[in-house]
Amino acid sequence: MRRAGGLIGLTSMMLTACSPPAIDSGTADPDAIARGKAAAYRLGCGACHAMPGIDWPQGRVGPPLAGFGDRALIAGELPNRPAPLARFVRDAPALIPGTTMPAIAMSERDARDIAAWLSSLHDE
Amino acid sequence: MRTWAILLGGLLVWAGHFFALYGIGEFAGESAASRGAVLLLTASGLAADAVLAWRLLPLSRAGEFMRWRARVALGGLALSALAIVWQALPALIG
Amino acid sequence: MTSRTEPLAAGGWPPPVLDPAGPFAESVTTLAWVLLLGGGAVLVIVLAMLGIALFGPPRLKTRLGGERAIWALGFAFPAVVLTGLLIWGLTLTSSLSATRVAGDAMRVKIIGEMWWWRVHYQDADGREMLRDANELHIPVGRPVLLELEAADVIHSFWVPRLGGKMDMIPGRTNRLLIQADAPGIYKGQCAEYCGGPHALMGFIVVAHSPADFARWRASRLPESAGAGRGLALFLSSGCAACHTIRGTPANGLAGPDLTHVGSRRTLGAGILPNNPGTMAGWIADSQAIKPGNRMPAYHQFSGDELRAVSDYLVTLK
Amino acid sequence: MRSETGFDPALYDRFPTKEPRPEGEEEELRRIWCKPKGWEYLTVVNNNYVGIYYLGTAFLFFLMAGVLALLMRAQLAAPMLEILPQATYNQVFTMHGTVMMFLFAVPAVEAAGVLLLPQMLAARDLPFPRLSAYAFWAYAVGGLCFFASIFVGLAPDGGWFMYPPLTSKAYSPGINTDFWLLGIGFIEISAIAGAIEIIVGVLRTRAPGMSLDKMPIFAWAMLVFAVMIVIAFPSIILGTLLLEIERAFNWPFFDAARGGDPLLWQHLFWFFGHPEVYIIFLPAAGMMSMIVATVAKTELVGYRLIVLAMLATGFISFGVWAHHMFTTGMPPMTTGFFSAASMAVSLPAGLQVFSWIATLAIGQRSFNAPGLFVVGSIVIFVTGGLTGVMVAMVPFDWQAHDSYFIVAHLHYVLIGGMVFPLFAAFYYWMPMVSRRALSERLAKWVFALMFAGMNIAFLPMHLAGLQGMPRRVYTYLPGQGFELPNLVSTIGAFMLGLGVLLFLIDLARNFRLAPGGGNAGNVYDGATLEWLPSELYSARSIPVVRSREPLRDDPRLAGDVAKGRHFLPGSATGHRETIVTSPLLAEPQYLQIMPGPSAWPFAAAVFTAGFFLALTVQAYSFAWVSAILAVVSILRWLWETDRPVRDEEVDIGAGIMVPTYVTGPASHGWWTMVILLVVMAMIFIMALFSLAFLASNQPAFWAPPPSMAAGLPIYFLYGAAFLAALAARPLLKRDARWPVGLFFASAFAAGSALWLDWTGWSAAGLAPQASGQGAVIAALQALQAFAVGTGLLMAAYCAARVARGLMTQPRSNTVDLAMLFLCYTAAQGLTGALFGRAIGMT
Repeated sequence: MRRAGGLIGLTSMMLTACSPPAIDSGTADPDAIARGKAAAYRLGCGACHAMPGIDWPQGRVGPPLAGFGDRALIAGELPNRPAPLARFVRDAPALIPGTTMPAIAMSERDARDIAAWLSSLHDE
Repeated sequence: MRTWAILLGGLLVWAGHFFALYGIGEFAGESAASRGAVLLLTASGLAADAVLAWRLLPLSRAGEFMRWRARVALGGLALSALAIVWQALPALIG
Repeated sequence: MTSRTEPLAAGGWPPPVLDPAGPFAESVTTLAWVLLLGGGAVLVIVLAMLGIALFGPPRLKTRLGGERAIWALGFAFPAVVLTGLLIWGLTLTSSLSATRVAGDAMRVKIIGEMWWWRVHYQDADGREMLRDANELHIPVGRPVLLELEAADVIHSFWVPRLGGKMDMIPGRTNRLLIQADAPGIYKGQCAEYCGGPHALMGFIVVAHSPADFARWRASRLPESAGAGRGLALFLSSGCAACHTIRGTPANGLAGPDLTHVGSRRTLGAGILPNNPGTMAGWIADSQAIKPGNRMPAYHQFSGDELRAVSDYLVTLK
Repeated sequence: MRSETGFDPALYDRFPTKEPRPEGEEEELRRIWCKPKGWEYLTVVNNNYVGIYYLGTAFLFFLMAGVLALLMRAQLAAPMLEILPQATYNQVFTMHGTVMMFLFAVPAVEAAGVLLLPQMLAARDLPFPRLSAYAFWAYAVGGLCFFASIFVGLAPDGGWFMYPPLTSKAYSPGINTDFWLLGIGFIEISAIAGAIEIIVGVLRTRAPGMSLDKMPIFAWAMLVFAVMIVIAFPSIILGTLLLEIERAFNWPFFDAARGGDPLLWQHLFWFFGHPEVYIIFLPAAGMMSMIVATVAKTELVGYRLIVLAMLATGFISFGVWAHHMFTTGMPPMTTGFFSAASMAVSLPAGLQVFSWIATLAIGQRSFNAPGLFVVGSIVIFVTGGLTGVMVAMVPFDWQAHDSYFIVAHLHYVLIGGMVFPLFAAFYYWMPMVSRRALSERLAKWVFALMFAGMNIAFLPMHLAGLQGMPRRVYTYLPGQGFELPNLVSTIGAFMLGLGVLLFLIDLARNFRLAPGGGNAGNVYDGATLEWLPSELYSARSIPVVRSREPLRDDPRLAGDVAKGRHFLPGSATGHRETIVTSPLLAEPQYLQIMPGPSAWPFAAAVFTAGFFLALTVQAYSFAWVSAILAVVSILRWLWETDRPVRDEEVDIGAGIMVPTYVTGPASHGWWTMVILLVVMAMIFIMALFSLAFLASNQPAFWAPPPSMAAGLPIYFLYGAAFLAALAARPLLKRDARWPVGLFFASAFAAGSALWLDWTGWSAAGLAPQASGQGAVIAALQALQAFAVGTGLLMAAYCAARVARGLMTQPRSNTVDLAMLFLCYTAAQGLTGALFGRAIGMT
């Protein structure tokens, strides 16, 4: 199952890589952004990442996520677009084998919401 | 000394009652016998309060200071009697 | 079954003390309401008297300004009210007292540690049946007799919606009755200051319907130790010195038993949701999440190894 | 009762005197009670100075502990902030509680007593001015060093209640905990010293005619306060001693694994800790009663009921300590006793509150600064009292205990019951010690900010508690609904802080120290004696008191007093002096000659504090040197006292002659020694209780004690020690030299008895490290050894005075006091030997 998901992820990443940004964070649904933040908190992403607007936890294992929307790449390897991001947060090892970030069980909608929220994070 | 004994009479009875009850609870534990002891102590505490009150009651007997002393003491006896009754309740209800 | 992340988003309203979920908490809630409303009423009365004393008509002022009023309001009135309250309080204390209840209550021994909880389920004879940590599973509608002990310093067990708190004191076994009448997850917290991260010493009680509870019990009896790279790393990295996973050589006793850690809803004693991500974060640097806790940060794992260990642990259902 | 001492009250009618006073009398008073210069400010003993120093230092600690509170509120303003890291927060909340309770509240009210009582009682000073100075300096030096521990991260972090085993060596290995245990040590000494001073002062130095029923209510409050300190503090003295011994020498008093019990600490701590709350509240309530009557421009309604309420509070507050322990698993009947007593203690509070309301009702309404704080205090205190009744209900307490509900409750009680009354008192009595009164206009703002801030800060905490927020948490997780109440609380706390800041500004603008002379005077029209025109010697002459509110009932009194028409219009002996009166009716008994300024109390205090602090940082040699220097300083200061006096009888006004020296039970020295012995006896009784408690709770660890019969030589030796000390006094009356040897005999007999006792226990196989029983038995022996050692020191001191010819009097107070102490030592030893053998006897 996991491997299959990974393949789908890779394929879709290849497809989107060639097209212009599908969703600009500025136009993302504000509800989705709010839901994404809540989901990230609920799932405890803070155990590894310091996240803006979430006081605790502020883990130091992974990179801090402030200004994530401005970054070019996800984990230094994938283009930073909402769609691959949504897949990455759900099942990182499938996209980047050898990454530290484990696959985390969440609904697809949670993943999309979290991606929307992360994409909305800009440096001041 | 006599003045202090009068002023503090009721409160001293209270103190004797309370610490005896605490001693029973702490060192003898809960049993029918200790409940009985609590009730016995309560009866004697109330009796002591009553005796003290009885001895104070003719208020008009003496001078200003002694009347004052007796009235403070009577208040102390009232408080003492109420507190003693309250302290007996755990042995009845508990 | 309630969502696994619910305990971290309880919201605080209505206040758990006033929102009981079982008979033992409920009788206290009734008392609490009477006390809060009655206390409020008395406060209003006293303030009204103060208002009369300052602004009232001379006739009322005169009546308030004598020893008779002082005796009536300062002694007689409270004496009557307090006598009633005292009788109620004593009756309730006696009926809630776990020292006098035995019956068919389920028995669980919970031992407070700095800063987490050991949970030992017992059978009717007090023999230990299974061990867990930081999470208590109970069937609804049945009283549960908790035997509370402490391994190091004084802690206090408190699940506001299920009952009052009871201290865990070294050298003593205290008893507390709790009961939940509806399935759900009930948040608890150590209430006695126990040093360091006392603030982050939480736990949860999971109440199941009787059928679900039986299923949960059954799922606990076989030990699903698993195998593979995650376990190998767990054993070779020193984790086993503190943690037990039954069915494997890991038999450390200092930290929580991890035999079923994957099925727990929380990590770090009731403070984090439990998933492979938070598990990895906790293993790699729990000090960033719960400063001062006794588990060191495991910086030596590579990303791949860390994932292997955390993926392995969450499979321990 | 017409007369208590045989004094004829008709003599009072000679006052005010009519004859003109001799020239230069007032100048002589002024010279004797002169102002200090330069370094002499360190050696002053006059209550006008020491009281101000004391109160100022206490207020400084209030400000510093308040800053700690604001830091905590900042940290808790939102979930999981890191303004204060966890370890720092745990130190800060521990220090906040400790400093507020031990370094602010008790010293502040004690300071108010030192400052106000002599004036209110129209005495020249408290009976032991050097003891006041010692109490103050020990507190100030030690307290400031103790507070400094927070700046170096060494502050205690076990909570102000210091529960073991968290505070035992295993879980608190650093010296932080020792800072608490030893830091509290000298504060205890200082509090006890002050309490002894206040008891003797109130009972023996009142103006002639001021019988108990005419005493200002504040004096009643301070009397009950001081007696409560004498009864309650020994418990914490013993507790801290035992815990420090456990930490230092591994004697397992509180270690359940070796027959100790952590609950023993909770009993010892709360037997002190709950009366402590009333110890703080009563003096403040006394101030309230004084202020409320003046503000309402009337007499205090229910004076008698307030006296009753204070006495009753003093008693019943000793029956409520275990309501802090309802969740420790005590059996229901026992919790019931404490629940009932906790209810009972609210009745006297009700009497006081309604007495104040009644006074306001018959009086005139005026919202001046003290008036505002009085009304605010009533509102806040009543709220705290009501939540107090709630938590006295055992089942409710199971939910509320150790939650923020309690934090709210205790702050309502303490702020309403102590802080607001103290601010009322600041405004009210400031004109007595300052050349300018504080600003009434600013006071409205100070009050508004403090009152609103207080409620905004603490009202939401009730909710946070019901939401399940526990106390003593350095942070909390988001999503539990704690965010809003905590944010509101933080805002309120800063408002409260702003109010206090505004008060400080006012203080800086208007406070101009004027001890004696040149003060702002009777701004609020108070009717008690502290509003007599006063100088450093207090009032020029000591008035005959004929009513409770003499200045209102006799408008000419102030003038007469200032013209010297009452008692002691000048100095009768050329020394500092005051009239000692009888305890009930205040009939003049004798003239006490008082010691003047001295550097020795200051030195003794510095070395006492040095001893405790050096012990804390484990500089043992420095500690012992300090201890010896402290003892030497105290002996040196005493050496100057109890001297033969030139005039045996003097005229204290209108031809009334009194002696200048009295020995035996009528002397104030005798009273003081008896009170000190009560303190020692309470410490010993608490130790005996500890033994019985452990025997009852840890029977498995109990070894059979040596037999009663084997103790016969011990009982005999203690009996001999008692008789030897007793016999010395009448024999010294005949020959002032050799019988002093009997004191040595007594001390040696007691020492031998102690040695025999200890060998008996050792032979029974008891070792202090081995079990709780061994530890407590050894602690009892250590207490006895301390008494024997002190007795020996006293014998040597008497011998030295005999050698120097300082005991020429047929009898001397020094002899009396040594006799009392040695008799007590023998009795204590005998009790200990019997009790230890009786507990666990088979």
